[in-house]
Amino acid sequence: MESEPLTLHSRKSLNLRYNVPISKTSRFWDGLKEGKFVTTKCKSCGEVSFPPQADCPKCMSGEAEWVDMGTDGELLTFTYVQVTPTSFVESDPYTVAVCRLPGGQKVLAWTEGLTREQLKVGMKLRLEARTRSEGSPYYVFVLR
Amino acid sequence: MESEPLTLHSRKSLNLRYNVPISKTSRFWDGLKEGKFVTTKCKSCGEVSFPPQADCPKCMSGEAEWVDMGTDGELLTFTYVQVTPTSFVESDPYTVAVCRLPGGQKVLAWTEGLTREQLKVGMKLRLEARTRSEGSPYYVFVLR
Amino acid sequence: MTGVAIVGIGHSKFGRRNDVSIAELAFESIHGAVEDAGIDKKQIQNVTVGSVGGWYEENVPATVVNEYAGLERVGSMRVEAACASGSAAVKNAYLSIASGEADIAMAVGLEKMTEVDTLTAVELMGRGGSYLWEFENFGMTFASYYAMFAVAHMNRFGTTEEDLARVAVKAHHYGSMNPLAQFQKEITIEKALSSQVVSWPLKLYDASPISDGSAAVILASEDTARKLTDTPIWIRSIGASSDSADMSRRDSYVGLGAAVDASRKAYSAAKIGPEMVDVANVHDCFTIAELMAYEDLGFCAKGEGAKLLRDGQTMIGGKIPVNLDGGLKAKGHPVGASGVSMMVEISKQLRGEAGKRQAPIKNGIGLVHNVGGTGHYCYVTVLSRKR
Amino acid sequence: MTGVAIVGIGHSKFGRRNDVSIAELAFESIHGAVEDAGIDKKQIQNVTVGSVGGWYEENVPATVVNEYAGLERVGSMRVEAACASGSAAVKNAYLSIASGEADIAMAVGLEKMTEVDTLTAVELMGRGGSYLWEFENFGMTFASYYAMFAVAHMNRFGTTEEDLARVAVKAHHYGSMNPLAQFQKEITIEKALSSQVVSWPLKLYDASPISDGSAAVILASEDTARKLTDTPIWIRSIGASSDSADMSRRDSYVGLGAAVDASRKAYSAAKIGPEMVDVANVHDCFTIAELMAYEDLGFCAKGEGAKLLRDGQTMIGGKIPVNLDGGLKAKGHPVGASGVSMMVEISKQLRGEAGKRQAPIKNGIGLVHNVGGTGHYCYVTVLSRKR
Ligand SMILES: [Zn+2]
Ligand SMILES: [Zn+2]
Repeated sequence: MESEPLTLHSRKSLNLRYNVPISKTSRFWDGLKEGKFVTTKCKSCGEVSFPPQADCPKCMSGEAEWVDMGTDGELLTFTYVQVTPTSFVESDPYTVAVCRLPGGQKVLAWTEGLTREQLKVGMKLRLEARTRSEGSPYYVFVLR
Repeated sequence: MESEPLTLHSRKSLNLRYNVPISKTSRFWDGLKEGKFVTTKCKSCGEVSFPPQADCPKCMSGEAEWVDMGTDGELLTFTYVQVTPTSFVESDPYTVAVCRLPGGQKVLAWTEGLTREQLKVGMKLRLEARTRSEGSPYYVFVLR
Repeated sequence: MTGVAIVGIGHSKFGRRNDVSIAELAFESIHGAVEDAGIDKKQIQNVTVGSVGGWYEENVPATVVNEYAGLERVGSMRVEAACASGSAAVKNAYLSIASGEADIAMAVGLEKMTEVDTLTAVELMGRGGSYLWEFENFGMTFASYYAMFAVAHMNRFGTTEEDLARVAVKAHHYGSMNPLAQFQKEITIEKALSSQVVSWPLKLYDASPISDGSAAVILASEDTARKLTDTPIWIRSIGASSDSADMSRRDSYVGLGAAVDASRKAYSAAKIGPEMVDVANVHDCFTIAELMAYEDLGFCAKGEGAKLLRDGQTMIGGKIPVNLDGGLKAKGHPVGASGVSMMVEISKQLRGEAGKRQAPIKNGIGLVHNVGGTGHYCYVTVLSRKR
Repeated sequence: MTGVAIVGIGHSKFGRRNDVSIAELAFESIHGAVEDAGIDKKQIQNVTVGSVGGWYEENVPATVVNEYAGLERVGSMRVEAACASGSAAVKNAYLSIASGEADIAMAVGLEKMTEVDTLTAVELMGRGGSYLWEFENFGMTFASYYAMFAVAHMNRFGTTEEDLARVAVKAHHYGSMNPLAQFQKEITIEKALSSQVVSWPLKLYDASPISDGSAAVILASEDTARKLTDTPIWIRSIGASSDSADMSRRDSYVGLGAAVDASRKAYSAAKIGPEMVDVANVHDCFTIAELMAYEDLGFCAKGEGAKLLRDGQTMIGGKIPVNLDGGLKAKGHPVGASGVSMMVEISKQLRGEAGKRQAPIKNGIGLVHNVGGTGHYCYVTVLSRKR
């Protein structure tokens, strides 16, 4: 039996935590706090984007308005995440779904109140806003 | 006065600490424990390398032997590090030197017992082995 | 324009390689490639290192690799295209020769993923999507992205968990013949199906492992290649394409748009069709990815990947043998190394040096399909015995 | 072989840009470059993103950038050559056109260093040497590496701290004329000399700042370039070289071997000498780096950098005006963006669009000198009004 090769466990740990700028899409997060789902629509060509973005990916115009994107989703695909990354080890395993909204935008989010066995491609789900105990908004899919 | 733009301080922190393999150069670290400084010499072409390496950077031979590289150094350049990285914030500011050893190898290490004002390019320093309280070996330059 | 050929190949053992540092690991294949090419390393003008990094301690890895191997004053850079970084490195080296800038160039694929613990490696991969919209709130992992493709494919085409397991069984079958593979043991469908669920419906045996490894190829211009070797393997074309970072912006979840586009570009530039390909390595980071690759590359119609496999058409003796080195699944998937490793395998196949896992070579054409991320990138490279 | 020209340039404001995400930041210069080139973005076949990363949240940044800008199905990769990543991106785009693979390609330089705190950014840069032999035990920072060059240069040639301060004063002088610069205020020698010591003898005003920023150039083949613009800026040559990662393996501490070699390659391929250069951007990550660059590039003899500066020869009206955009010191140094930013500045100078900081253009030749790490890499690019 070979012995384990010698390694040096570095004394120095690199801890990275990021300040992610969100001022150009803050309307989305603000909307969540009122239970609304809004995203960007290009004033020039009419392209609606999700995730929201201040500049149009189609025509590059920087003039966008915020529009309601609705909450009725159709389930396109999903998974049940059992092996979770370090940052999520304290979460219970979670189910993630991608749904298509009425305007064609697709959204990825956790489902809530549904087991993996209950999920079927094509079923109707609804986006709902949530707030974490520390105050940060997020969103989930629930049964419609 | 503009207000500070909105950022999201990510909830998730990425903590990276590495297991660095050192089995091919462990003789160097073992040598330190006895106060010796050894490095690799290619059996094929005679190239002496520092840092030590199992494969020859000159002729690519994988046959190396360990040779003593001495401890008498001549100071080539140095600096006094006042603004230290996150991992070293608990260290006092430190002086780092590069010295040339008798065989021509150059070594970078902290100096000990010398202020920045005492250091002069060309002066004679000596490599000495040290052991940290938790047991890990390292090395410094001191006045010869 | 000059032709560009692979004239030297090198490959380390893949696996948990905590016996070597990243530079020592890279050296194993660099040394192998230099010996195989029969050149002096001083002849190498450019070195491109494909590596994603984050899981090892070096932040500027290419120079660490060059220093250790004594490659001085070379033109050099690191390239990253997620898990297609190896193919991106080959493309960079290829362009340097095709443009006339260099005569001999090397691409090194390198990754060392086991210097951090497993769940941190999972996290680093999971952070490879669109961070804010996929990781921060929803903790996506690479397995969960591919699981979503699997669910969509199963739902639409009736692909089953058994079909996925069959991909793993094939991989381990050929991996058992590859002494450089991480796993060299046959497995059964039952074993694959009963392994731990990672992200449903994908299980441990649907996933390529976390690996350390390196691979290198040396490329030369036409005249030099002909002088150096009797078996130059010509790079006929490299098709590269890309897609959104964010899964929610994809058109489809039953295939990769970037792969369809990259293969179309590669076939067109090489003036061939998929039916001309004798042997291929496709990107099987997860079992579902191999089935989608069959379809995206045109080896079969969309939705018929599982059938192609069940019929044995992607085994030796079939229509198009795939991943005869064990694939990423059994050989290992040190992500930056994988694309270069695929080039090494297809070069061996086209040279006729693949031993007991040799495919019959009829048209003299092989293909490498290397996906980055969840289809963020795809590089398709056509290799050929003939210029 | 086809000529390759810069036909479009774009540049974001540099500085602390916590008002924009990395994709939004990249878009500022991509949009600018597309408008400047007068093309439809669909014409862009390859997008190479130069970025080091680690200080922002995206691990696979190129696709995030492409997605936001609506650049679909492009050939793409990220390249990294430490602080020369921008030049490496330009080289990759250049090769794709010179080889005939693409007709129009874009290089985007991008960095966002302020998403982590300052000392973590310092740490990430410090980890860019040879980790085990420089960082783990000795906590080297980028300033300390360059401080070692400064000490050796001062000792050997009598260069003084005042000479270093003069580099900063010149940088801030021209930075005050650049509306995209991070710092737009003149400073005095006294102010520079009395600033906080970072790593002796280097002080705060000897160091380029931690910055966010992006820059983009669009390259086109000869025929296309001539159709698109009356003022194509031709890439005459790119010389690339490298050196050890580890400072202890360097031959000299009074200059950068990679810079000498890269400039020799670039001059030779462009068939020019340093005396032909009308205007240059050199890599002044620290003040000492600019003085060494003068010497390594052959603008003066080794050891005479400080004299060249004192004599005003690197100002407008001098022999060879350098860093008229404020340099990395005043303009800012978002490391992956810097090389591309330099290309943008020299393109503006050669087009005659630099306004009040315009250099006189005699031979129509400009030069970009972009160093990665502590001399790990150097890329020297010769740009020209004439093909
Ligand atoms: Zn629009
Ligand atoms: Zn030797």
